[in-house]
Amino acid sequence: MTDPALDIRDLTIALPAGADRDNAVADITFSVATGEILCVVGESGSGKSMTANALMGLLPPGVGVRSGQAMFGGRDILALPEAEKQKMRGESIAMIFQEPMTALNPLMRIGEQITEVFAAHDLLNPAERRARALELVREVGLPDPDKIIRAYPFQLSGGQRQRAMIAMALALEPKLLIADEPTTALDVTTQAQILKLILDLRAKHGMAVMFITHDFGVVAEIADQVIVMREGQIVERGAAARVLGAPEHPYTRRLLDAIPTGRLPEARTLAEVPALEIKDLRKVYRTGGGLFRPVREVRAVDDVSLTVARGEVLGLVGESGSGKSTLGRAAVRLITPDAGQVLVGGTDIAALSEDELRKERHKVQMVFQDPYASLNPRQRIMGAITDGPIARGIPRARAEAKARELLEIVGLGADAATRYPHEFSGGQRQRIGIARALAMEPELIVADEAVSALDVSIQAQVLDLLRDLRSRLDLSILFITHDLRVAAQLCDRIAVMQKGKLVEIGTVHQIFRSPQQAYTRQLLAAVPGAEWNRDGAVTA
Amino acid sequence: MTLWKRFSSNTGAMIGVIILLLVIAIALLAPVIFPKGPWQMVQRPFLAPFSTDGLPLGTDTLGRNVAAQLAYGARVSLLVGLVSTVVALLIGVPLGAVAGFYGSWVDEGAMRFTEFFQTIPNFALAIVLVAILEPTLTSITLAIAIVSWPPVARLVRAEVMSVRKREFVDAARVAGLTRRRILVAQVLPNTVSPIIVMASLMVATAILLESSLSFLGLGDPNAMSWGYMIGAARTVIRQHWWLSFLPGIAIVITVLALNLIGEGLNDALNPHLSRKARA
Amino acid sequence: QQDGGRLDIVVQPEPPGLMLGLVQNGPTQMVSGDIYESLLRYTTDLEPQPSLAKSWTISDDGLVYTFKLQDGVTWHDGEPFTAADVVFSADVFLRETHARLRSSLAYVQSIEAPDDTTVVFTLKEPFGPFINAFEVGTMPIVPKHIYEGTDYATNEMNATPIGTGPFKFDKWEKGSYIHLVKNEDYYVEGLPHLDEIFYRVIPDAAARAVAFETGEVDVLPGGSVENWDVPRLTEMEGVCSTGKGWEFFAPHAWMWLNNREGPTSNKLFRQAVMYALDREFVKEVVWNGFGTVATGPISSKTNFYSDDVTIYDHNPDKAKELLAEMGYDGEPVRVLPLPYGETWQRWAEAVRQNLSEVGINVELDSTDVAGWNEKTSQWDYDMAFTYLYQYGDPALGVSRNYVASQIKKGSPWNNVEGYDNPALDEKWNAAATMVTPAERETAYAEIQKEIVDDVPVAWLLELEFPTIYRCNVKDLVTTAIGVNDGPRGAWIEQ
Amino acid sequence: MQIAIAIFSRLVKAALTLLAIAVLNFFLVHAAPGDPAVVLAGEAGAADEAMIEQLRERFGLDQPFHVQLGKYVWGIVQFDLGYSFRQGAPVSQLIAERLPATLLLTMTAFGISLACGIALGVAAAARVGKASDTMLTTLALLFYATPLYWLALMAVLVFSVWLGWLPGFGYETVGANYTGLTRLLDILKHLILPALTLGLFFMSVYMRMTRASMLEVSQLDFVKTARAKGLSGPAIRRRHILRNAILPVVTLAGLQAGQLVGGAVLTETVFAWPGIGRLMFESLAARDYNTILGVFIVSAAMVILFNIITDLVYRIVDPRIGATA
Ligand SMILES: Nc1ncnc2c1ncn2[C@@H]1O[C@H](COP(=O)(O)OP(=O)(O)OP(=O)(O)O)[C@@H](O)[C@H]1O
Ligand SMILES: Nc1ncnc2c1ncn2[C@@H]1O[C@H](COP(=O)(O)OP(=O)(O)OP(=O)(O)O)[C@@H](O)[C@H]1O
Ligand SMILES: [Mg+2]
Ligand SMILES: [Mg+2]
Repeated sequence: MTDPALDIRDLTIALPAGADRDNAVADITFSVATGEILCVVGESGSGKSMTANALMGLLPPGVGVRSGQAMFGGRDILALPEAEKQKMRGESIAMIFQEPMTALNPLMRIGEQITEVFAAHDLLNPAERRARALELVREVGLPDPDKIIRAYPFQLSGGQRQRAMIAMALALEPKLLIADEPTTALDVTTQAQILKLILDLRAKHGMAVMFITHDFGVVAEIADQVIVMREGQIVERGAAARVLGAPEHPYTRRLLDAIPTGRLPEARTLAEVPALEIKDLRKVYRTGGGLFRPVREVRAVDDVSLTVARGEVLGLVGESGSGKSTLGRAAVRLITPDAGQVLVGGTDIAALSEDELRKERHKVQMVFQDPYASLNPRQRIMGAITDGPIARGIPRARAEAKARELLEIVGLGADAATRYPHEFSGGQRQRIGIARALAMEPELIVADEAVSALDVSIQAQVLDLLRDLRSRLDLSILFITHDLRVAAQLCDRIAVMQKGKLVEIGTVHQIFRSPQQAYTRQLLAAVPGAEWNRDGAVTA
Repeated sequence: MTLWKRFSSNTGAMIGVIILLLVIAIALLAPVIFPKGPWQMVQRPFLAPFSTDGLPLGTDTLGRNVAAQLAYGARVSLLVGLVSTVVALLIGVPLGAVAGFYGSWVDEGAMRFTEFFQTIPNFALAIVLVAILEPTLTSITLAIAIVSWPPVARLVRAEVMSVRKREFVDAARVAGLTRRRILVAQVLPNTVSPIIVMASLMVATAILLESSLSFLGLGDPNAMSWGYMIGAARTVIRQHWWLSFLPGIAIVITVLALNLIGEGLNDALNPHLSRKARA
Repeated sequence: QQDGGRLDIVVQPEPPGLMLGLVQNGPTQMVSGDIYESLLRYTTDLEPQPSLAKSWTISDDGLVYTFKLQDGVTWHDGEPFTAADVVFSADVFLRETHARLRSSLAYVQSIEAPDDTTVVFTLKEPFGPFINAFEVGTMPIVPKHIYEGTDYATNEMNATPIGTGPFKFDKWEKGSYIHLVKNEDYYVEGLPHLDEIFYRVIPDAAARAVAFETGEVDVLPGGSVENWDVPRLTEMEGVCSTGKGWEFFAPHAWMWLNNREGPTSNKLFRQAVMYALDREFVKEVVWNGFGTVATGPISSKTNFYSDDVTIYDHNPDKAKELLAEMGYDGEPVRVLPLPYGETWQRWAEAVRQNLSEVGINVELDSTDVAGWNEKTSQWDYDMAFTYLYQYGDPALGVSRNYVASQIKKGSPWNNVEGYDNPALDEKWNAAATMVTPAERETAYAEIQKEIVDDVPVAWLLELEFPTIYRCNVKDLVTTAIGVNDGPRGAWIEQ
Repeated sequence: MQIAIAIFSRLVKAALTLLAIAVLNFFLVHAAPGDPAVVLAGEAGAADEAMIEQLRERFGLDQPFHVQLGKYVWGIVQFDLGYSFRQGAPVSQLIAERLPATLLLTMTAFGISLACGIALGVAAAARVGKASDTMLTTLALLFYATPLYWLALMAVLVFSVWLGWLPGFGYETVGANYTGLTRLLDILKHLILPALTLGLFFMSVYMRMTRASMLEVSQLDFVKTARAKGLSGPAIRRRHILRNAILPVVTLAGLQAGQLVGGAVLTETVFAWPGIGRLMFESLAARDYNTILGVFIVSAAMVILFNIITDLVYRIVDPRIGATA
């Protein structure tokens, strides 16, 4: 290790009384060298963000540094007075945040937000600031810099916003850049671009980077050094290749195990009988359109046809906004398509009236993305599961018995029924969501990003459950995801969508081994750490 | 339980609760403490507070017991405040809920209707309504309710619109529940927190509104209220200022208490805070 | 007497208009009494004085009234004033617009102007009170050259009234004030003394008191502040007050008792009400000692008053006895207060208290001025507060409240209680047309004795509205209508 | 261009709304018991059937209800608010005479309350949890809870009667015939007490709202971004938090500014301020239908006008609005 840019010793950050533990991090020691990328990985809540915030002097109220030092440029930055910290922020240490959607002031032009960095440190005159901002915008690869500078955040896509954030962070050429999960909210292709940008900039400016993530793919892509955190402690550290290749700590191993590997499952033979047939489906969203306003049209699903066979898991992938959810929601008739048919067991549910539909509802069920939002916080689990069957006319007692049984099946235990959603963790809630869907005895389940909101280890559990159910109950599943790795784990076939169109459909092996379309190839290439897996095998 | 814990750890809110309970107790016990009622002329007029035994707060322009008037006034003020709020909720919640849930022309119609009530200044509308219906406790309460419901409808509409977009509503639809059932059993229960907060503040506003109407001579002459007391005493404010001061203080304290409670509820129910506690 | 200066007088409420021929409500009379004039003025003893008429004679049979008019009178716009204006006003204009005058004009055979300065009124039959009909609010003389042949109500000149009076209209800032300026061409040498008058509109009674205290206004005409403020204000240094100036009106307050239905249709009940009321208390506490407890229909301030009647003192036991005798079953009665401010409200509360003490079930109705007019004129009440002016003579201001011919739905200024006593009706009518005052005196004494036993209404108080003013304002209240035409001779001591 | 179209469409909608309001109000006002003819006749101290009939005919009250309504609405369409028979003048003239005073009072109160409310709200939010914050919020709560008219009475008592500093009522010194600057100062002096009493209530509303909004916005992510840039606390509050926090305050203020115009009845009464609120109240007592309706329509127009202004302000402050439109 050469010349540590940042050297942290015995850092302990205290949490306020009543938090889940006493210290966000306890006695951690690590350093980052100039020009080096240090990846900090670990489960949610392990204290990654708190460490970063402590370095910036941006700890939330109630949370404070209890002990330890952080030597940076010869000074202990934790002990600086607030005015000094303020001067240091942006100038010597800069930070980018996870959510590009909310991390920018919605009411301020991008240019203004960049020039503000200079203003905050009393550097340059206004004209120079503008010129410099323009340069920065160009440097982070934003198209049409003159326009971007005058744009408001809402006029930019997520990736563009994240670039703008990076431009701001780089404005004063800091020695240390802290990135707190900067790509988690972006889709794969955009994520790949941002990672590349950070690597380029590191090479160009030679700054130290502390990169927080929970995605080992990302780690494999960019890390020089890695530290693994768990419940406020560093459990493992070392060079990236070593930690990924030969993890020592059981926790690291568990984390790596939970990662969906690039290895493809055995192909299965599929039944001939279709569970779901979608024919020439089209959905156009019209927004705006007041008395005198122009109507904006989005062709969310554009003439898509596909079939899901009984017992098959069909993966639906594509970047954000490609129409995956729209298709999935049309399949359960949460939205009414503009044209086309949705045949479930031979009935076109897209053409049914409200009342007829209610009778057919049970055939197709859905598991939703957000385990927090998809359960009514004011309803007990029993109610959530039995509402549907009872509405269908099943006697309450039988519905409840069935619900208990299902809760056992998804691994929660029957007594979960009397509790409220907030008493469960995310993964448990997603199991409840699955139980709810199963209670209707459906022929098909649409799972829209059903595991995206979950931590890797929990994700793995839910995927196991789905796989198990698939074989036990002979379910058909339309599995919507933006994560190709996950799709590879579970699906028999994969359909790729782009801008409302179905680009390609084929078995997992076909798609991964010999993709036909350029877009599919592009998507596969964008998967972080695509060329890496634990066994060193290259899948694409 | 945790809600109550969070609420009770808020000093301001607890002070509010205690004051309000006190006022309610006085209101309920008024006939016991002052069996003669508030209208009986018991002594010389304009006795100062603390000057005469048995008349702790003195007498008013006609020699009536001010303490008794305050106690009975609490009955009327609270009654008007509570009932008008309940009525306003009964109008505003269903209207806002239906508008927010069904959208399109139902929403458009409901909102135009609401807008109509919002274009006439509240107080002016209340005055006209009381004049039309003639001032009785019922008509005053009704008038206050009629001018207070539009914000409720708007709030409920906004809440319902945001809850409607939550995934559990989709889940209920997929489960085959009817729309009405979804609205009543799934959506509405999730809007109660802001409604409760708003209601506590509405009670306060209603008390102020009643007193303002009373001040303009549009009170019910058979109901002793705090506003009536101030209105009646303002003509002697120069000689006997306490006659308008005491009921004024009573209003201020009660409204203050309700506000403290409202803010306490707001803090306790605030989704931001509860989300933080969850993370 | 000194010339010059300005007077600020409170006017409450703001008058709806200033054309006195069209609008005769109190505030209009107060302001326009300086702009318009009639033929006569009256002393506080109700003696006629010259105004536009410099002299007059009444024939012995009481049928012919001949007026000689002042010389050199001009309208505010410079046009000469002549007898033709008087004939036009009385015979044409006011017959159409002035309901109260119309009932007096019913006795008039003809009105003629033999020459420019003489007007002759010839009556059909003698009408004793006719000499009291020439007060400015009763018979304002309006300019013929402006109104003849036009639609009076919408004549544009209504906004800028033209009279012959001592002051001219200058400006009306709606909601704030009305400004009158001295009529330099006034026909009485040396009058008026004042340069200008501001009539100030201040809607809140407390604010009016403050206005007086802070020196913003100089005169608070009767009724413009609440009674509780009167002692405080009059005790201030340099402040005077007078109860005079209301003799012509002699406001008389009572409660109509609905004679048609309900408990109030029972004479015993009505008598019980009279005994139940503590009118002394109201006078002392609610009216702060101002006024006199009324003994009957006629005010002690006007002619023909008699106190030889049954006196109803505060006697709850007697009231209870009477109620028991009639068998009152507790049927609730509604009391309608007069919506004229806190004093009246307190009064109603006191009445409710008095009545409930003897076991009468009372509920206060409440409404605003318009509602009060509606309810009383539609007879929708059990007991209703009111007060009426007597206009100097029982035949003008009293009998209309008790004779059956005046039972007319739609107006609150007649026999609203529905009292129907044909024997008495005859006596009222006879008394009006008797020629000598002595005859009338006995007739009215008899009427009073009888009617007081019947209690058609519950007489309450002869009201007194003290005028409060700064002592350096002199000679303001000299006539029977007080401030209404007082500024004509008023002056300010420097 | 887009804004122009938006405004135009809003105006069309507003006109229709106003017409609907006129009709509904017509029903409302005519539902009140009492008859303007009886009131007017009553005030004269004498009346008979014939005279009342005559008055009713003059007021057009003898016609069937739907004819009256039709005539009224037809008048409104032609921008004619009708004629006040009681006051013998066109309603538009009566309102025009009173409106400036009302606008002066309410806009001053509004301006003061908005400016001070926001300033104090920002100050309180910056010191959240400290003693000065507690003091400010308590004070605001107190003003919020105090009945307006009571405050007004007390203010007159103290500042006008006891201290003699300020005139306690009225619009200007009557008969002083001031002109130019002196007149302006005179009016301002009269304005202070009513504007302050009216303003205090709203000031506390805006302050509480600003404070809450500031605190809420300061939790948002972009504030952290701003801090990470090294901006100072005041700069963050001014440039980032306030700008975002002000939006809900603007919405509320827009709604209230319009309502204020017709809703200052109490203040106008206590301070003898010659505004339209009082005109409405007095006309109501006299059942001067056309005048009441006129005031209602004018104040409804004000509410709508202010809503449009609010939207425009919103567009300026929040660039996202214009884009989605
Ligand atoms: N404002 C706060 N007040 C109290 N405790 C907090 C606060 N923010 C976070 N914590 C707690 O601090 C601990 C560490 O949180 P931190 O945000 O650093 O986790 P993280 O590793 O960044 O997780 P994630 O991957 O979910 O972002 C957690 O136990 C969390 O509950
Ligand atoms: N309710 C709606 N109104 C208008 N446009 C919509 C609506 N829902 C989706 N869209 C648009 O339709 C397109 C497809 O959206 P959809 O949600 O189906 O994409 P997706 O593939 O599920 O994306 P993601 O991965 O982000 O969930 C997008 O451009 C989106 O903006
Ligand atoms: Mg984090
Ligand atoms: Mg989606």
